[in-house]
Amino acid sequence: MNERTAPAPDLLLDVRDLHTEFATSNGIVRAVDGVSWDVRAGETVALVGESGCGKSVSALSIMGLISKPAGRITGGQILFKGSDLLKRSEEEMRKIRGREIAMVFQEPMTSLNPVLTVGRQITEACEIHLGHTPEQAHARAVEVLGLVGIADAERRLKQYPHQFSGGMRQRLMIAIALSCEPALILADEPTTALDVTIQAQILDLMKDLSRRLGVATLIITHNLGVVARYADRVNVMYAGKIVERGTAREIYASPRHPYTLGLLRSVPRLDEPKRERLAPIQGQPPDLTRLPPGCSFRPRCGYAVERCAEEVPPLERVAGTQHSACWEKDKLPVRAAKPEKVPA
Amino acid sequence: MLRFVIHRFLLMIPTLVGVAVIIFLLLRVIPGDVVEAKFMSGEGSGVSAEVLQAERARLGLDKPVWEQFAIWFWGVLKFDFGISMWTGGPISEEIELRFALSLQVALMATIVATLLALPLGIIAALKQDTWVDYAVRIFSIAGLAMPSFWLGILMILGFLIIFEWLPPMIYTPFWVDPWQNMLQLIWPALAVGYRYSAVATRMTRSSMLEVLREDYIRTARAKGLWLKLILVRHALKNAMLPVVTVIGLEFAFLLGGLVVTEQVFNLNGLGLLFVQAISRRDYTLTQALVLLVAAAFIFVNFAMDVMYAWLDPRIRYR
Amino acid sequence: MSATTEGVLVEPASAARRRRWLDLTLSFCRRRPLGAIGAGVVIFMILVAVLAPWISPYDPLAIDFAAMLAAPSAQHWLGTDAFGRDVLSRIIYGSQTALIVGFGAAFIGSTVGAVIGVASAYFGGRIDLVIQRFMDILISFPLIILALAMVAVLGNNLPNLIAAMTVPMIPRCALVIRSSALSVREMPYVDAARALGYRHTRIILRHMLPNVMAPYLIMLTAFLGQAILLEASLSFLGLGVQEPTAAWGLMLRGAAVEFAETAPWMALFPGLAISLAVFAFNLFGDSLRDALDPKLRTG
Amino acid sequence: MNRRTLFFAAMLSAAACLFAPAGVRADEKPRSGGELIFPVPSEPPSYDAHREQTFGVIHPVAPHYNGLLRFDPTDPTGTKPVADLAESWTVSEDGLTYTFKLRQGVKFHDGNEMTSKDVKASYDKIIFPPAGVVSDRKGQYAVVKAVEAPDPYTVVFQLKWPAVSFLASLASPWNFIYRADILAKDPHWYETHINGTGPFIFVEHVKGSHWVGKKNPNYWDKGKPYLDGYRALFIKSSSAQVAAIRGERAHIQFRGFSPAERDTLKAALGDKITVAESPWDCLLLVAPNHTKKPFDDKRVRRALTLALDRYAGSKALSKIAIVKEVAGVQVPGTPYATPPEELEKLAGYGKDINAARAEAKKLLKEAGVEDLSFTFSNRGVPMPYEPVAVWLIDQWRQIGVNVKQQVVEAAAYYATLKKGDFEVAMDFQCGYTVEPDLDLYKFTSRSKNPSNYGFYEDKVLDDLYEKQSKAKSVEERKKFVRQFEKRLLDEEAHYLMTLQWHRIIPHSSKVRGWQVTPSHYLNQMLDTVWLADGPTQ
Repeated sequence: MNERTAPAPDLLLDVRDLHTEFATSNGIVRAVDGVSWDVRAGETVALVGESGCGKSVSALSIMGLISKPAGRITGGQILFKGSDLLKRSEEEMRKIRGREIAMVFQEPMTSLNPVLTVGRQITEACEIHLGHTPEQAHARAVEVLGLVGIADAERRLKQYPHQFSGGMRQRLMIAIALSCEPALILADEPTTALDVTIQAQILDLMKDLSRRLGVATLIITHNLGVVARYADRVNVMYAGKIVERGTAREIYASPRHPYTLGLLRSVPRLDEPKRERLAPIQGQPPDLTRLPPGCSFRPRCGYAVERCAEEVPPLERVAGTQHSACWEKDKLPVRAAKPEKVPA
Repeated sequence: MLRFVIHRFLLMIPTLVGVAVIIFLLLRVIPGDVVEAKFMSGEGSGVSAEVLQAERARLGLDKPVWEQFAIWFWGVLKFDFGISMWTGGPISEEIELRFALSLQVALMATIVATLLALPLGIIAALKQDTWVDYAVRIFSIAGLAMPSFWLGILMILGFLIIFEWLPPMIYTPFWVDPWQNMLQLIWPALAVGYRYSAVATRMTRSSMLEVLREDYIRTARAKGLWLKLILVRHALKNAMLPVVTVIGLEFAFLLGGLVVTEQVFNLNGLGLLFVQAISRRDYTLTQALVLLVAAAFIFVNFAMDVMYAWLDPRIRYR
Repeated sequence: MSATTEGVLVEPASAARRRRWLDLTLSFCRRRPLGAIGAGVVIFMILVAVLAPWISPYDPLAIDFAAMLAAPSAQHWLGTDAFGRDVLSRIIYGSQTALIVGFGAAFIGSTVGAVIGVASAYFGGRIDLVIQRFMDILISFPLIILALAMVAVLGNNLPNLIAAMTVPMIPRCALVIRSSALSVREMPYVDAARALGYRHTRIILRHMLPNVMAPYLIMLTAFLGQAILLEASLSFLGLGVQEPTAAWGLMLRGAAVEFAETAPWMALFPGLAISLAVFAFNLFGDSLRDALDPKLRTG
Repeated sequence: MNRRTLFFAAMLSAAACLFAPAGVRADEKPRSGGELIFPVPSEPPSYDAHREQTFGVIHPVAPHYNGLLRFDPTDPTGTKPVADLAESWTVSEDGLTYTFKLRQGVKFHDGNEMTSKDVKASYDKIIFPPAGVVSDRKGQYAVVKAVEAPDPYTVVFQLKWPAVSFLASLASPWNFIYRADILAKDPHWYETHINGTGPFIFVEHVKGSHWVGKKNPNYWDKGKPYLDGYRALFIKSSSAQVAAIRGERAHIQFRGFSPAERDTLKAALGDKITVAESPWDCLLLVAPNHTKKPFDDKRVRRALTLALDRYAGSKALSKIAIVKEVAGVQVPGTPYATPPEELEKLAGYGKDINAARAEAKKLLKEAGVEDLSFTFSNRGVPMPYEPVAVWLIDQWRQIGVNVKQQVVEAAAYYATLKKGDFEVAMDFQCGYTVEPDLDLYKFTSRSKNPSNYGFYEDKVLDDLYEKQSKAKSVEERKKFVRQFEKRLLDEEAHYLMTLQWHRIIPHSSKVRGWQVTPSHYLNQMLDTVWLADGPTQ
């Protein structure tokens, strides 16, 4: 699986063979099971998969926010700007969180502290990481509110989260993430909890900010539609492993893993002739404590062969930058359609 | 906010009136009355029925119940609780000293409970499912399990046998002699405070656990804040809301509900007065006491709601 | 996964169900050792109460003036009281009183509270407001007055004692259950049941009550310990069970205090029994709450 | 010497060895000074003893007052009336006129002189209370026709018929002498104020806390009181009272402690504690309700009394409860008490308990209630009601009678008794002095005596009561009292006696000059009490 061992200096974040486990009452869950991927400065990378596939855990592992003692990282490296985050002390990690790597969470409704003003919640990180005085921090807060498109900043900063709508709150979360000018933002399902119309606004905002400020972004989502529009590169995760990776264009054009294919088929598309119905993936996401031998996706896979039950398929190059972990990757039907919009 | 406060305030009124009506009727349903309790319990018992009737008339007990209630309630509205049917002295005079004592014990016990509960509860939550957590939980559940009168007996015996020392017998108001006052009241405050800390500790722990699982705590951690700052600024304020409620309500309970402890520690407080008043069928005094305790309880409840609203902007701006 | 290894006589579903219960129990013990200890003590207490006539060494009521105030010995493991009655036997029989009163009061208190809470939430509006005011009144009424009044009006026998003790429990339970029931009320199946024209009682009993089982169980177990303690306090004040019945609070009263120095076993052991019982119930109740309260669910 | 004084001399000689004079030692010279501190388990409802019934009034308030007569503070039986504000008295030959000469120059605490006008006003308030004024003991003075004050230092009581117990009634500790002028203005004034002639002046009463009196420097009995003052602490819990004595924060509690408390104190303080004991003029009775079946059947009532092993009970219960003496209708050792040998002849007083119980079972069988079970209503006061009830239930169990105890809260207890809403109930009687007129009245027919809770009519008993009251000699009176007792307890078994209360006063050895008596209402003026020197306090 360690298909790449040489350090790549241009990488902002390089996750190598990461293993994260959780001890539950039903046994050990390998939420992240030997995963490698990377993010370059300024680019937008997507981590895609159903809920429970380990994508959020990956992000939390990077932040060092895996809840102990149930969860722990059992192996691998997380190289940020070339040095391994897993070797950092808690205090060193604290200095990186919010300053170097910021995070935007899925639930804007609950991720803001209800009893503190939004001003307080934006300024505190600057005060701690950048040593801002309250005045400087306030000025910065006004500035970032402007960046995320919230007008009337002075007044808004004195308000409490419940006085903002969902979309506005996610803007606030982004503002908080931006406040210390981090190099990388991890956005965990940033739009899932929002109305469809708001979703696009938020994603556009993020894309725009990322480009303007040169911040690298990791978007974690289950929605390939989102990926297609906003990500440069895509990693598809299933049951704690990466099953396919490539540029957004590659993956859209010709998914080389049955799971990716299934994901794409379950997304409604405007550019295709009306189908009978969407084709959701059969079956349930697997129980991570009782993974079948061989390929984890086999029980739900329409293309499974005997070999799939015995050997775990490795992640191998298909074409270009595209990799897939499927024994039958070459026999999959080629998808005869393009994504709605190809990222520039 | 103001509308909220007014609304809550108005809701107190029917409750208080309900308490007044119920206690008034209840006392009159209980067999025996103050005149009997007073003149039919001693050695003489030679008091004739006419004399009893005359005494009832003197106390206004011969009037129809609704009229008695009207007279009494009209007085209450003017903050005049009347005179004790047993001693003939004004109610305020009967209650004054006892109230001071009970209030002080309640306050001290609440302070003891708070000082124990907050640190213990927070530590237990932070170290959930470790031996620290278990130790705190066992300590606090033991406090709940031990009958306070039993604990009191053990304490008094301990003083006597081990130290050959005894707390003062008679209540000295704090402003008269703080030292004597403390020497007497610190022990019941500790015994009761320990017991009530158990409730508050458990509430602090579970509330803290709940808050620590909140998304905004994760957000705060993701911002790279210091742990202390997360606890103090982000967790505590939210976690304290239910804790403050519990402590406040316990305080209100303590004001009127320390009957057993007062007996064990020989405190002449409201609890004892309560028992005496009802066993003497001192209607006016019992009514005043019930109303006082209920009002304290209801008011604390109200104050908690207002404080909730003040601490939690979601309610304030509703 | 299948029943084949269990033998043909075992019906697969019931075996699975049994194993599920076993699994649940085992996992409860593993994850909440304190709760398991509490449950163990509670079960022990129930056994002692049920088996009292067989395990108790003496008749708990038998006065023996020849053995007054005897210290713990081979004859009387925990000594005797002022009437020469065996303390151990009285503690054993006292567990019957404690359990009857404890379970009786806790069960009635939380059940009535639950019904009122659910009804209050279900009907809403003015009925809700009135019920809430009434609960406020009950909750702010000093318990001791209620107990004294009940006992004075009705006389102090066991049923009246239990009734008096449920009074403060009902409003507390009703408040908690009401808030849970409020959210259940918004569930589509309740709307559906209403639309189908089911009677209110049927909807409340069949649709609402089962869905507030978790808070109900939590309140019930919390009340168990409180009820035992309350019974002891009331007995200590002379408002509870009466002599010569064996009851723990009663054993701490009168002579136990007077002889506390010369015959400390009279006060010590019943006090320990009360503490242990309440401790166990609370330990169990606490862990159960942790397990049932979804907000606190870990993992 | 007239007939009455002879009478009392005879009574005194009859006092048996049960009573030991204590506290007053002839060889000691009383020391002046010091403050006597004593817990009082009850607090005065009002300050007016004429209307109250609790010792909670007597203990803190009595030192402020005098009566016309008092009981001799050195007499252990508490039955000998002596002068207080009266200096001397004479009784007319027909026994209908009592003339008292008052002391001169006695001053109230407010400075006014006490005269016959005040004595008359006080007794008028007790005997002929104006409308709206409660007098608790009015009934005891039904014999009084009029109280007269012919001159400032003479008071005359005119009686309707000769009453052998009249002097004892005048020595009642409840009959404080108040000032006439104040009573005239407001008959309720004394309910909330103090103004007497007594050895101590009122200082303060803090409700729920304490009562303080200081020495009256102008007290008429020169040289007294010895104490500089006293402090009554209102402490309800008996363990706290014990603790107070034990911690030497109080000297004495005048009502009484339990045997366990006595032993604890003695063990802890040794010689620093002196224990004074006496039979207590309080009797625990069992009242079978004659209106409820099968208690209308005297066989059943007799069975209940036969079941009681009083001697074994006395031996055991006296270690754990404030009861001791096996008694009939009079406190053992007092003039009219039945001697033990004679008492044994009554049903239930025999020494052969097995025979008695066999007879009890036989009686129950005859009455057709072999499996008798009933509810025993008890007064909601722990000591000594609870232990005695436990004992009773056990005793009855031994003749196959199954009894459940129902404890009735103290205040509702009389309502229950009065309504007859019980099967068998605990009843009690306490007196301030042992005197058949006062003690036997309770057992006369229900129709003339509302405190008969057996609900029976018995003309024979009523007749015997009249006869003893009007007896011409001690011996004659004794005879009638005996007959009364036999009919009440044996032949009819209207009431069952359990055991006589027993008063135990363990007090600081420093307390001198105080004599224990059968009544906790007596000897509370504290004028003769003094504190010996000691290392503490």
